[in-house]
Amino acid sequence: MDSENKYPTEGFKCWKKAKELRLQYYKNYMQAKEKGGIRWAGNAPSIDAVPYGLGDDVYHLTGEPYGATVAYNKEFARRCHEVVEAKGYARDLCAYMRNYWGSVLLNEFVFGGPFPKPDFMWVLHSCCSHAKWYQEASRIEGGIPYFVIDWSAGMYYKWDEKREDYVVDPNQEHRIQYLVDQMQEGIEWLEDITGREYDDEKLIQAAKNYFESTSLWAEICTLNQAIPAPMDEKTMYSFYVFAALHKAHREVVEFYKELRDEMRDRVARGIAAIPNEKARIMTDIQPPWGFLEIYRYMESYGVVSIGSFYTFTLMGHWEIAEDGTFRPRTTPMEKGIEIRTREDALRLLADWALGLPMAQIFYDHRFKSHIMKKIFTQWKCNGIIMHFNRGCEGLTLGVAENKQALVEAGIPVAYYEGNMGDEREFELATVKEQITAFIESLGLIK
Amino acid sequence: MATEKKEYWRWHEYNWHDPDIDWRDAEIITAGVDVGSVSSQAVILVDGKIYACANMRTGHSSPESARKVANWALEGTGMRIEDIHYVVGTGYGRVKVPFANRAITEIACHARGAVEIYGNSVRTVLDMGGQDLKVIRCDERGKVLNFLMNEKCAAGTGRGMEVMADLLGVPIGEVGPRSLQVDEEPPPVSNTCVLFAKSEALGLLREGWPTEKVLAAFCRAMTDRVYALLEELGVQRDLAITGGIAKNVGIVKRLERKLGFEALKTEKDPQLAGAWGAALFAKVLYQKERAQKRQAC
Amino acid sequence: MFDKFREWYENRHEYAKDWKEKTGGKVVGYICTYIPEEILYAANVLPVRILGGHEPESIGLAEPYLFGMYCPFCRDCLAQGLQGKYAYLDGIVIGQSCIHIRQTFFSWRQRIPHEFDHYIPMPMNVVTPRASIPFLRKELEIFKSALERWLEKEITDDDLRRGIEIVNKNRRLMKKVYNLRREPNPKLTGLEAMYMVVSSQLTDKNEHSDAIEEMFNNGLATRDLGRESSIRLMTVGSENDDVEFTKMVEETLGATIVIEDHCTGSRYFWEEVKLDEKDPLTAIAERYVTRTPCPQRDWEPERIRFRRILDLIEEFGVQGVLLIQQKFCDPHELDIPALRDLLNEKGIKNYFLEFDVTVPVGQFRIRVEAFLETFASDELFAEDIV
Amino acid sequence: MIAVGIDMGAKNVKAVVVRDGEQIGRSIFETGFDRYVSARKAFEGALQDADVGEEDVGVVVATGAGKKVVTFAEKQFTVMACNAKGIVRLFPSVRTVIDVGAEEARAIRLDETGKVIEFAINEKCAAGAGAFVEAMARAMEVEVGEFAQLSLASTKAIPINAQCVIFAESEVVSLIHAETDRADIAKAVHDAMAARVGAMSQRIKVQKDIALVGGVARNIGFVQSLKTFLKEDLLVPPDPEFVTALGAALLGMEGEESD
Ligand SMILES: Nc1ncnc2c1ncn2[C@@H]1O[C@H](COP(=O)(O)OP(=O)(O)O)[C@@H](O)[C@H]1O
Ligand SMILES: Nc1ncnc2c1ncn2[C@@H]1O[C@H](COP(=O)(O)OP(=O)(O)O)[C@@H](O)[C@H]1O
Ligand code: SF4
Ligand code: SF4
Ligand code: SF4
Repeated sequence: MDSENKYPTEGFKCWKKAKELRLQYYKNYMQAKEKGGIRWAGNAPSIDAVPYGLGDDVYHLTGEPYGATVAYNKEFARRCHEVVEAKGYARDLCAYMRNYWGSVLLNEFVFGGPFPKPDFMWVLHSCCSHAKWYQEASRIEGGIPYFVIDWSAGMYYKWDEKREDYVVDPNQEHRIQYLVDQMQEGIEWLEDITGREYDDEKLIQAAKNYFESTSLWAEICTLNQAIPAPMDEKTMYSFYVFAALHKAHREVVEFYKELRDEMRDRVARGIAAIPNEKARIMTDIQPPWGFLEIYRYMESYGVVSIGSFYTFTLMGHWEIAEDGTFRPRTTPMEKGIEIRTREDALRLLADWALGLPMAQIFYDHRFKSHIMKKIFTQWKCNGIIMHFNRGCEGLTLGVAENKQALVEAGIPVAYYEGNMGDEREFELATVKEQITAFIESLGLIK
Repeated sequence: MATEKKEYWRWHEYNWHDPDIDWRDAEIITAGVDVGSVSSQAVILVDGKIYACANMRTGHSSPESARKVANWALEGTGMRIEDIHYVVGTGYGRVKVPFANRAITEIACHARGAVEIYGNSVRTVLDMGGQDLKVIRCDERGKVLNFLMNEKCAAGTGRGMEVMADLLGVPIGEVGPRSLQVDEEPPPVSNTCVLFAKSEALGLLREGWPTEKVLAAFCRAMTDRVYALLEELGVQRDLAITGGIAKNVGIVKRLERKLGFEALKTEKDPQLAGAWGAALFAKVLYQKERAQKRQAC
Repeated sequence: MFDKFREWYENRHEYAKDWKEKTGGKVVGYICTYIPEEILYAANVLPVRILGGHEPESIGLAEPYLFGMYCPFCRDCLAQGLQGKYAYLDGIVIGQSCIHIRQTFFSWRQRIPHEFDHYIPMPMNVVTPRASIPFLRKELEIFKSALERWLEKEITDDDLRRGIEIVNKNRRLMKKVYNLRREPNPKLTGLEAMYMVVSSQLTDKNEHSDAIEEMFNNGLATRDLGRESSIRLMTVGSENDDVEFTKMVEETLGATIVIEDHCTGSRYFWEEVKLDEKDPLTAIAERYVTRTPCPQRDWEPERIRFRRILDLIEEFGVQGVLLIQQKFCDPHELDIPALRDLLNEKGIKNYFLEFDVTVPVGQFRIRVEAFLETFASDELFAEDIV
Repeated sequence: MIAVGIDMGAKNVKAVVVRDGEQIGRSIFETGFDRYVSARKAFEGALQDADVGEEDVGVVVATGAGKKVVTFAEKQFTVMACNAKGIVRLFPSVRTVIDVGAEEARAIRLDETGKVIEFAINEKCAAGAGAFVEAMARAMEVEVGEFAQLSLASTKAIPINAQCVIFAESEVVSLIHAETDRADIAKAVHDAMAARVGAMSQRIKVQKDIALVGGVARNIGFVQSLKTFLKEDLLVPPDPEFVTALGAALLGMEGEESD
């Protein structure tokens, strides 16, 4: 069926670099102590720009990408689950968290060697598990100090009847202040437990990196609106992770610039992710990491996943333009805002963090449904396949309602149940059958 | 569609009594009747010594099963239920033993019975029965200190094994030994749920797995579940296994391998533990009652 | 003596409808106990807590809106609403809580008709009050203004002080009743306490307080239930208003629940608002930030709630603890291993049970019975004595 | 033009022969160890029933979990697609079809042409399919058909809490022990299963008319319970277990004609 392969494809040039960077990231963390540096652990959304004020030799380990890496290693994951369950933890808890704890309890790092304990933990809380994850990690690791910043300060957006769209809620000042106050206290705490003097200049630079890298990621995603799509979602997973690893690091900014340029080039030359693109879908929520082959399976029918609310907005920062377009968020630097003091940086950080589209799902599922529809249209999709992920209670908040809303809007939607990090809750054959039925209903199998 | 099939799940039912004992000389006769979800046992003690017992399948009605199993144990002894001074009911149908003076949970009775059967070095009792798993921590007298029961999913219990036996046409007593006849341990089946297990087993057979290997995969999955429960409570040595599945070497051996030590062994029937423990409690309770009555007089 | 509370509990909807008719006032349903009822009382609005109905057959109604792995309690609550059982509510509010029950609120807001709704982003961080109290004060102000706009009337500081006093008084009285559970022969059962506390979330607190005072006038303090020899239990968990289970434990098995840590129990009312000379909204904000936290906001290394549980065990002479957890309830699941470790370390016997919309009383009976036997079974080992 | 649809179920293989859109033969065989053999048997049985020879067959379509072993089929479709196609042929007004087989259950919303719009399938746990009833009937030692019938005599609602089949079985056993009326137990089982299947169905937008297909649709006790749960009437075709195979044959036919 060669005639179906109408688009040229080629591998990503920066693929190799991505692999190296990722390896280096974990290596840096493992080896931080050898060079007298500091290492800390935290969740992916945690505001890592703040600890960067402690110096350039500060490295960290984000829990979710680590948990996902464990999930890839099914045998290791199975051992993690066993040891966690033996301690009496429930099986339905966040799979990343269980993979992480399991790794701690086994005292085995998935990349080899014993689990490298952090000096402290620095967390941003919104789903029920974030703070507790590290509270328990601290307990089982023998009392590692941790600091949690509450992110659940309410919705950043509000519905505007006239525009029939979401606009930024002007009632934001005290929410920003809430985060700023916590970060201020956090900085004192950081100084206290590390005995280091805090450097505001480093904070300011890191904050700028954070704004830039996360807006850049959104830009990269935006380039995937092209037909054929230059990047499939499975590849996207390998790239978006950098923002989840250390979004406030200069390295990530540089890498994302390179990737953005490559995407532009691919679009210009009409390079496709898959040669036989016939239909474009978007997905939802974390994929089952141990079974990414389902993406390849879809592609065998000419179905490419262009991304998802998840890959776009977990780490990417966006805004809604006057005309309703979902687009990369304008950074404070682009707006010409000068960041001079610690207070300046913290305020902007708080404002940026509160505005993350993904964070809005904690206050109203209608926001996500609305944005999903925007993505569906702007990225020229034909259908949506949702993963009802039993491994994450946080991002599944509202999924059932999202699905209802999308179906209401006449969008073809299918969903399957699974688990991002616990293969016992995933059945490949059943899921493939569901995907096939969906592709059939899109009229792609005759 | 239903053709007459051999019932492979049927485990051995029996009754027994000690012809050397003359119960008519006895001071205290007590009994324990364990009406489980799958099996029922009766143990008759004469002055604390085992005199008779029976082990059979539980029928539809608990009271009836209790009467049946007790009468079967007494068969040929000349003793009648009325001759027994004190009866303790235990197990699933414990409150439905019509002739019992008292009901005590199988958790307490199994621990007590395990110490009687295996000796007082027992600290952990694993009871693998028809529909549930229990892990019990006890002291040297068999007094329960702590326990866990499997909740949620009943996958991988005695009933499950019976279904497997039937499906694969392997008599239940041979499931264990045959599961050990593999050169290499296969991965555990992913779904131990009785219903799905069936199609999973069929799938494996279709893939060309020999029966032994399928059995091994099942026993392994079940062992993993048992092990997880043991780990959760924390195993203290010595370990005694009671209940019907104690007779399944496919699970016992694998469990021992995983634990790195052996469970206690016995010549006696571990399935009797509950009823035996109950009969022992009956003796104490009877003595107490008698002492109180005497005081009252 | 506690019949009135039982009646209110059983006829909660009739009560609320009657109240509306009688007073012409508005009734607001609330989800989660992190709701400043003081402000609603100040506005003469009746707050009633939305709870489940324990009917497995109606749970399916919530299925299209709630993800399968959210807790049964949040499904049960939503199913009640979808059935129209709460059609009399004029509004619904939530104080930011765990995300499962948040979904109940979100779906309710969208699918069940009402005039007024409000989401209070109750801070999760209660470890840094310096940041949380001013934040919450502002959010309470926003809530108050929203109410004022809806009701078209001003809520003054005096109103707020009155609201605070109504709720505080009820708290004080319930605590007084709870003190009677400390005695060697408790003056009330766990079931009675449950009826009292849950009904206080369903009725006008003025009336509820009167009913408690009446009990005292009728000799509550000198009652004899003859439970001095029964085993004293504590239950710990999220919400629990399972009558069947409680009856099984107290009536069939003869134990007595002398104290509990549930948000349908002591955790709901234990702390008062300390008004002093403060601005009332700040005082309210302080109360909610410093009250005994639910697990999902209990972030201190030595959890605040655990310290309190240990205190209660001591004060109420608890012999054993039943840990009750709603299936899939992440916040509590996240505390249970740590709590069990702590109790074991202190030598306090405990047993864990997982609850659903209704509990399998049969399966639970053997567990609880065996658990109780571990306290009482010494007589079974008295061979040497006789 | 003759097309044959073969539905490889977990418990039964069903085959339907269609000529020019009309069903002319069918056959059902228990799924044996060798599924290929079962498929052949059902296939040949259906041809015999239709009185046509193998050489007359234009196209063979396989569906169901074991569809891959039907090596003599030219085409494969998912069960969902076949369900939808089959039911609109029988009942053109149907917009939702609920299919309950031995181990799986699914709910499908379709349009007037029989195209799938949305579907849901039961997850993992077996407590919402035919095998559940079979296990419970076994616990009561009656045939499934009799068990189904029994339940109609009861008006009681006894909740079975356990969603797990095995726990449910022990609940049933304890109900038996408690000497609960057999009819009430049967109804309790069907109610419990209807609650699961019903809840699963409600994950899609259930639109009228609603049809129930699959072997379990023969279980009148379950049908009654599901009707009560959904508060809607259900259309049940005379041979509910053949609908999927019929749909498969029709889909095969359609493809051939357009070529
Ligand atoms: N001889 C045997 N060999 C292997 N397994 C056996 C044997 N006898 C009984 N079993 C297993 O034990 C189970 C019954 O266990 P039992 O402890 O008697 O159940 P319960 O007391 O819960 O009714 C049966 O389901 C079967 O799997
Ligand atoms: N006459 C009947 N009465 C009640 N149930 C029946 C009857 N016939 C079949 N069933 C049910 O139908 C199921 C088989 O359905 P079927 O659709 O053939 O399954 P599958 O396609 O999964 O093989 C059995 O599990 C049984 O419960
Ligand atoms: S949002 Fe999901 S992945 Fe993240 S901590 Fe919460 S449950 Fe885990
Ligand atoms: S705290 Fe637990 S029980 Fe309560 S609503 Fe949340 S998840 Fe459910
Ligand atoms: S998977 Fe099977 S054993 Fe597990 S809960 Fe479901 S029916 Fe029960």
